[in-house]
Amino acid sequence: MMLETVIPIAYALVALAFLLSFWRLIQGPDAPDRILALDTLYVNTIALLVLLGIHLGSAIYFEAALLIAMMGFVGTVALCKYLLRGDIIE
Amino acid sequence: MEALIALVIGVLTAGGVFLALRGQTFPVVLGLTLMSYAVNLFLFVMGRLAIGVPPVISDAAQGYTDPLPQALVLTAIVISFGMTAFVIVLSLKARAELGNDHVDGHHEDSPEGRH
Amino acid sequence: MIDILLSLLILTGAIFTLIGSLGLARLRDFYTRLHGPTKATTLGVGCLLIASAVHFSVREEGVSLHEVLVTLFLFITAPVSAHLLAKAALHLKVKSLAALPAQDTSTAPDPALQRDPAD
Amino acid sequence: MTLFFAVMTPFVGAALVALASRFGRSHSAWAAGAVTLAALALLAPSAHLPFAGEMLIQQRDWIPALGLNLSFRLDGLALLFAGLILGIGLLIVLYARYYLSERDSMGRFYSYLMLFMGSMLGIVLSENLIQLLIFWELTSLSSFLLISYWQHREEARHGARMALAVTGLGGFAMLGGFLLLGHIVGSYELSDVFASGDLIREHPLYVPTLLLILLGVFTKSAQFPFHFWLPHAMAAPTPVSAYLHSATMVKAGVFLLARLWPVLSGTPEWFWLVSGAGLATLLLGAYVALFKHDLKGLLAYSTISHLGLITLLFGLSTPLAAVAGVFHIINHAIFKASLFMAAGIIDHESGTRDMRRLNGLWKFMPYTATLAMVAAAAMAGVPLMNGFLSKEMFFAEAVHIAEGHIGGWLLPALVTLAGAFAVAYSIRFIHDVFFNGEPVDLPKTPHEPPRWMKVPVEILVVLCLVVGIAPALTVAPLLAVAAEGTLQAALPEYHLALWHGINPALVMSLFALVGGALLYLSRHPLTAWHERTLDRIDARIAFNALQDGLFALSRGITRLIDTGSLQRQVFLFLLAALTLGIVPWLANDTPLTGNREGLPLDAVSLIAAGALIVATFATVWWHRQRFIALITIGVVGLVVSLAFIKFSAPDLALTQLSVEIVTIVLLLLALYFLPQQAAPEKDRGRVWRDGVIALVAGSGAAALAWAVLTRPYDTIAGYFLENSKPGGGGTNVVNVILVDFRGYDTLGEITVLALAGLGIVALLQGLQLNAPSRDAAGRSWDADAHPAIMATLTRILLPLALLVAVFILLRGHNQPGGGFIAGLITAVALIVQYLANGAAWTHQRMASDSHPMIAWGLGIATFTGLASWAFDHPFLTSTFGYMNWPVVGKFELASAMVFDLGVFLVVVGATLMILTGLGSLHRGEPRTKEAR
Amino acid sequence: MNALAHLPILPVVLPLLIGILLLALRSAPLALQRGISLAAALALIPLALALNDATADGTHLVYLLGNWVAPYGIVLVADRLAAWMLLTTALLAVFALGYAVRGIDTQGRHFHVLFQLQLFGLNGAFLTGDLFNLFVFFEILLLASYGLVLHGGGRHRVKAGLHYVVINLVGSTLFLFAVGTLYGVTGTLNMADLAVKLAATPAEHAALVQSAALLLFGVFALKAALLPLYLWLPAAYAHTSAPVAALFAIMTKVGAYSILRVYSLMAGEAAGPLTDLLDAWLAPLALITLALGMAGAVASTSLKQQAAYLVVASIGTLLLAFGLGSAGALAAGLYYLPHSTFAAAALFLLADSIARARGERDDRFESGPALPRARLLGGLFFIVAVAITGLPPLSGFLGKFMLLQAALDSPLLPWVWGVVLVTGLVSVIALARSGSLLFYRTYTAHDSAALTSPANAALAPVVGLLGLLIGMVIWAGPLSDHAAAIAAQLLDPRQYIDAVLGGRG
Amino acid sequence: MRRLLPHPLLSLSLALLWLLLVNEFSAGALVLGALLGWLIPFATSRFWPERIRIRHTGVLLRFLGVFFIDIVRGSFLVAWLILKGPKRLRPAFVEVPLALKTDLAIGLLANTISLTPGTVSANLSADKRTLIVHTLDTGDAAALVAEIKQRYETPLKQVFEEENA
Ligand code: NA
Ligand code: NA
Repeated sequence: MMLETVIPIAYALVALAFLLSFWRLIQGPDAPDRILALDTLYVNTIALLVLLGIHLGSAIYFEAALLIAMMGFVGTVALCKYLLRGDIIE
Repeated sequence: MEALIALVIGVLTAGGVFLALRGQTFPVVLGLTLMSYAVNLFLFVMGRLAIGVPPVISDAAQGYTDPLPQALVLTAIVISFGMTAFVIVLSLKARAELGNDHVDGHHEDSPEGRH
Repeated sequence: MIDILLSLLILTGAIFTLIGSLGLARLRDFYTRLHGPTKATTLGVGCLLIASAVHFSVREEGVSLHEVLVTLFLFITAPVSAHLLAKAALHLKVKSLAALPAQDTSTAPDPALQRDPAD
Repeated sequence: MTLFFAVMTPFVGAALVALASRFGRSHSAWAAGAVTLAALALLAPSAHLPFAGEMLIQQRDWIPALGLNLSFRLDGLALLFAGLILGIGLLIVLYARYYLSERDSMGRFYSYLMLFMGSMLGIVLSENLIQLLIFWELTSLSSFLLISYWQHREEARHGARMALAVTGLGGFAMLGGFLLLGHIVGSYELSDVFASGDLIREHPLYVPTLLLILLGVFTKSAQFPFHFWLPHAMAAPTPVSAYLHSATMVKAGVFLLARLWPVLSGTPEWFWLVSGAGLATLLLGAYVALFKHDLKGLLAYSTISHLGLITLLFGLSTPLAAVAGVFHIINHAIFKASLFMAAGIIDHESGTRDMRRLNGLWKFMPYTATLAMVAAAAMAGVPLMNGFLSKEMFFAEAVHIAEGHIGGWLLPALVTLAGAFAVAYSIRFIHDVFFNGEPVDLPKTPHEPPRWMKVPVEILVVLCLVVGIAPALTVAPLLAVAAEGTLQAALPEYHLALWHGINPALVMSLFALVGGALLYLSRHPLTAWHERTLDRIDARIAFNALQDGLFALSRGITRLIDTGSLQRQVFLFLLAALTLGIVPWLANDTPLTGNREGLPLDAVSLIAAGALIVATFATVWWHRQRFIALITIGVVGLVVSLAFIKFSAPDLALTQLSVEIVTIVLLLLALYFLPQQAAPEKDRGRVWRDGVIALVAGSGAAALAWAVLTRPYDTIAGYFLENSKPGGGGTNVVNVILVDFRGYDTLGEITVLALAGLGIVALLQGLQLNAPSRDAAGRSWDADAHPAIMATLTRILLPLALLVAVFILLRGHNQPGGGFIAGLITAVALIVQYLANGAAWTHQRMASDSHPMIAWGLGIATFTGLASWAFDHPFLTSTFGYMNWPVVGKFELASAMVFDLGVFLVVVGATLMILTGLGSLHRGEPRTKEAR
Repeated sequence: MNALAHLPILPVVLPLLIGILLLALRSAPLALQRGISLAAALALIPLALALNDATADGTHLVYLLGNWVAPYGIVLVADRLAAWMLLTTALLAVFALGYAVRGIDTQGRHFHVLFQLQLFGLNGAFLTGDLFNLFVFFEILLLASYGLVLHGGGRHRVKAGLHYVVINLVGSTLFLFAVGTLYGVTGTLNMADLAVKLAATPAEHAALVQSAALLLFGVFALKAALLPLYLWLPAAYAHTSAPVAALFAIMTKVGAYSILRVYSLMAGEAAGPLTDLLDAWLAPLALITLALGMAGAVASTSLKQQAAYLVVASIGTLLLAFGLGSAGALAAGLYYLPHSTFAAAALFLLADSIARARGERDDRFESGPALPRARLLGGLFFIVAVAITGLPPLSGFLGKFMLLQAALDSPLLPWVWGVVLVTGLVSVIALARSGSLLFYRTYTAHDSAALTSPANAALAPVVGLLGLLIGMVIWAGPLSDHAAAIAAQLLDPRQYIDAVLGGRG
Repeated sequence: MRRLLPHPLLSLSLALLWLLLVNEFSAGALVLGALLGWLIPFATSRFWPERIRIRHTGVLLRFLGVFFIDIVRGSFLVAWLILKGPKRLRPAFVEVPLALKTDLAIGLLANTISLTPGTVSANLSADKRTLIVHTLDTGDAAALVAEIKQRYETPLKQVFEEENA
């Protein structure tokens, strides 16, 4: 089956993406770089979850993906707002 | 895999412990957060590791993981969230009352950042 | 046939995801790094989500389209995030390969908009 | 229970007396007198029993299982003491009425006096040793109150505290002694104890028992080296001194010697300890008394000396010595009380007690002087006085005991020397005060005291004479029953008479009289020598040093341990935990690794774990650059969620993700008011130390996890999996556990969350913080408070997010989700509105007070639980059913879902409450122009 | 089910409901809120009495929450010990609350809600038969206590509160590690079931379960303020408001209770690898705690601080009794427990009145103005001091007497006697000094208007608590018999296990 | 009507999304979706008081087509640029003067720009008249501005802002 070869490759690619994003997060150099990297890590994680869902044939990972999309956004917004205004709820 | 999880728990605990021993409130809060990650993971894996067998009853399921630790961790997460929130606000209160962010209200260790 | 389509979608998705992160890692200033994750990664994950929708629609009875929701979500939020990040970077004067916009009106020290420094 | 009531009368009386003082000063004196008489009246009907050779024992159960009963005994010894306590007490009541001045509170004085009287009575009438001890301690407490009566005087406060400390020490020791005694005998009842004399003396615990009890006795009776508190207790009003320090409290110690004499005496240990202490005290007291310039000081040391004498007599262990001891108890009580009262009169009428100023008072108060002279003569042991008789018996016993021993002359010689000093200080008491020239600079012109102040002294002085002249007609029967009560056996042969012929005792008495006169004549050089040398040795200095040492040591220890440092507390706790966790592994040779098969490792897990580990290190590394640490800790949370997903725990992952973001928002809110960066730590040693303990703690946690994960286990989980659907009506077992099997946990958990919200609201009240006007790099903030693009687009997200929240809430019972996650999603969706549009804008659009939501949520959850009572089921019993509606079709309704709705509301309410509370912290209103 | 069948849950549900009600009524007139709060606290007394009565014959009332049988569902177990703790708590709560309603409750927000939920947490902890549920109720009572300890705010209070909160958060983490490990080995959480499974633990797990059980002990020791984990207590208790400090007199007892409950079940005589687990630890540590607590009491510079250290010392005494472990010692500890709770509460409440009466001198040990109503305050102080030092004739003496008597059979006898007797003496010396400084070494105030004369109503709770102590003396016979009965029940865990598992164990 | 059903379009979308969410197209799901589609906009109407009017549905559909194509195009372009290497890039900030007035339209434009080839909207001026756009690789700034205005702004203006449809 084709999927069985493709999915491991996809895993590898996404994992590599995850690593690269993480590298940027550690590397910086500026705060926006790190926030962007964290945001990207969230999206990479969604990709991993979708792959996991297809791989294991389970829909149970969907909500997690949905939530990551939502929460990742909120986190990014809050972090950026902090850089801009300090007071995030004013 | 078990060794990796144990390692992760160990690292989280170590990081949490180290930060919890710092002098300012903020790292202490971070430390408590790391510790709660550690203990949540720990409590969770007490049901042993299993992949692809969530505790949701269905005819197609090949097996189930132990649901009880999961329920316990959920409770623990919520509780530690409440606790963390409280300690964060308390650290602000302490900052206002003590004039600095040292857990003991000392001045010598904290030249007040750049505020 | 479906397998080929699925494989294609999955591979494309994974590759775009990777390229997005590659851009994040490789490019040389914050503003250029911003492009990769905003576009390539979003599309990559979009592809994977479509693959998932197709996969579950085919394998189980009934259509599985809830993945659309995640995609929708990402497409609404990714540009907002990017915008805020760029705005923050501009505010912080993060160094740029391109010349920074000459006079950013919104961040100009307009006395009426400034907070009282005494507080 | 007449004895019980007799003992209780003064205690109840104490309250009456205090009350009576409200109606007038002398009322309390009358009341005190009446109370004393009442107690006497209660005893009177039984007083004849000892004389008839009978003994009265009255018992009532109190704590029978512990051998602690209310039990009272009236035998000869008890009768003698009860008579002394109440009789002299009555005289003291009368005397004090005139002694106390206008400024002194009568009610308080008499009230304390009654407390003390009751306690003393309790001691002497107790049949149960522990009960005796209770009263014993009460005498310490009430005497503290009496000594400190003039509390504005420093010496009164110090004297009282010293007396309490020393007698308290004795009391605690005696408790130990009595416990041992009770342990040996198997009962605390004196009757049983008396029946076990041989058992006690031969028991291996005899010596510790004896030591502990003697410690109690010696401290109470001011025996060397615990004698020093007594002179300082003279700071009390003189009636107190006359009562406590002559007739009663100090006699409690010798009473106990007498009481336990039948079972404890007769061993070498007893002999040496008791007579040794007695002899030392006798000599020391007599010697020091001569050199005291304070009238009461002289009497105090004299008292010490006489107590030493009595102790010595009991120590000698012969029945005859014991009889002499009892006799001297009586005589000393009579003459010493009268002397104290005389001293009080002198003090009262002349304004000083300093014998260097008091001279020639004979001219001013001849009558008082006459009384004092008779009493002093009794103290000196002059023939025709009661003191002479018992001292004769004492000298005779000293000679008798010493006979046949090598160096046998030593004891008679020493006691004669003590006698000589007693004569000397007695002469001084009279000569120095009433004669010896003219008074020096007295505050008042002395005169005779009021009539009724003299009466008590007169009575006592008459007793001195009557007993001294005609002992057989007066004191003999009482002495006989008291001695019988002491010995708990037949009396030895003895003869009470003024004249026994010329014998060694008489010779010793003569030597003492003459020697005393000589000592007094040579008092000036002796005083000079004394003040140069021995006077400087003061046990009080040692006591004070000891007490100061105790305080200094305590402060030192406490400061050393309790530094008020949280870091130290956490450190100690971790150290304790590590010790507790590690010791079992050292004590057993349990293998760390079990024999369970594990899962294979995969690359993605490895990468994720690697990222988590690096992110953890990064968080630690950057904890001073706080914003960055927040980002790295975000990665940690993300990977933990991933692990939950990977290992089949979707509910956990969802929860962790939501909590993670709310926490980050919280931390950001807080960070705004905290320093953005912290200076590096100066103390490298601490960093290393913490690093090591962190490493050990981490290794410990990892080892624990490893040890469990490599071992197989049996679990109750199967029950949940089997019963989730049929019993709980849900297929998501985790959720069914949360809302059903362990719904009680969840009820508690949402209470915690509600409490967090409420606690935070309470904390935030009045809390205002200065908002920093610049960021960490010194830049002013961006002027755009609510970027338009974010504001607009996030509004679209609100309904979307709410839709998702409803979805998660409704499906929770059967699929991953539930009230908690749904609540967090809702809260986050609303928080985003705050982030994008500001608090003012958002509050125009929704209720800003979350209290009702929390109350509703908790209420719904609790009432769902209570509803099961209506169906005769325990709290939180759930029910579910399947509905079939037209169009809609079949769907499930479960009470657990209602419970989950309660959870949802609490989560939303509490989270909003916390976040918005934090968001409105900065001082005053924001000064930026509102965008809209 | 009849009404009696729901009895075990009532002391838990009642304060929860009242807490919710008070939350809903937060804007209602203050008098109404106070009335409801007080009435609810009062109502706990008959409930607790009923539970004591129902369990007096040795019955274990087992309440199956959600109607799930043990060990699967959570059960409440009311036995003699639980009922005893509930009664102590209820009595204490009434007096603490009675003091608070005189104005302290309005110094911050939500006092009554927090107070009721604190009772919810306490009662829940005493009744639960499930180890994880014990954790949950620990957290409830802790979070409520965080709110209460900080009630009113102020520099010292906030600092002490911060320390209290953080150290307890670390403690909670350890709790979870320990519970997790126990579950990981035995697969169960019900304490009775745990006892059965642990007793059957094979030797190859010995160190693992011992380790977990000892970690759990560490958590309880922290709550109980056992050496070296008591450092949070003095500042927290000394700096919080008086009624809260008074209520907190029971907080350390929760730790002591847990030690008793958990280890009487899990580490008794036939407990496999856990047999007599705590023997090597508890009594020696308790002895040092007693000594160091007393050192702190001596070194204290203010009355509240001294009271706090005396609490540490009393916990030393209490845990010493539990550590000796014999029937007699347990009974002594169980009799001493309410005594030390009430005595400490009385001292905290009285200290507050004294501090107010002394104006700006507060409760510091330094010469101050002559107090208004000095006789009354001084008299009460004297009695409270007698109680707390364990002098006759009050219940503290009887408790210590029982303990010393019980120690006669212990190999630690010389240590127990030495430390208990010497610290007893030291406490007398320390309190005599305090009383002397506060009441005797006074001067006439220039501005006596600045001094607050204590109202009768403020002293009534102190008198009431002293009344309880006197009651404990008068009825010492039946009470000590009951304490012995509790001890006997604890020493026979089989009864508990059978009652909970109904033969399934 | 306006108060009872404040956002019919939103209600419809939500009902549709509900079906997607539950991944089930049963009558029950439809009923519940409709209910929520009504309830949620009703409950949140205060957050979104003004009603969104869509004037030219045709224009909107055409715009959406362009938009989706451009997303794909943009992604490929960015991917190519990333792979080509960082040194070849010619990044620049470009100011786009805005004709749009409403926040919603401006927001949609900014989002569109960020998702489409080589551009990210970086900042909106305080007066909302200028949008600063960062481009990854551009030769002619004016051409880019023109393209943005023509391709995205004009249709958006027609759909959301033009009076008298
Ligand atoms: Na003279
Ligand atoms: Na769930």
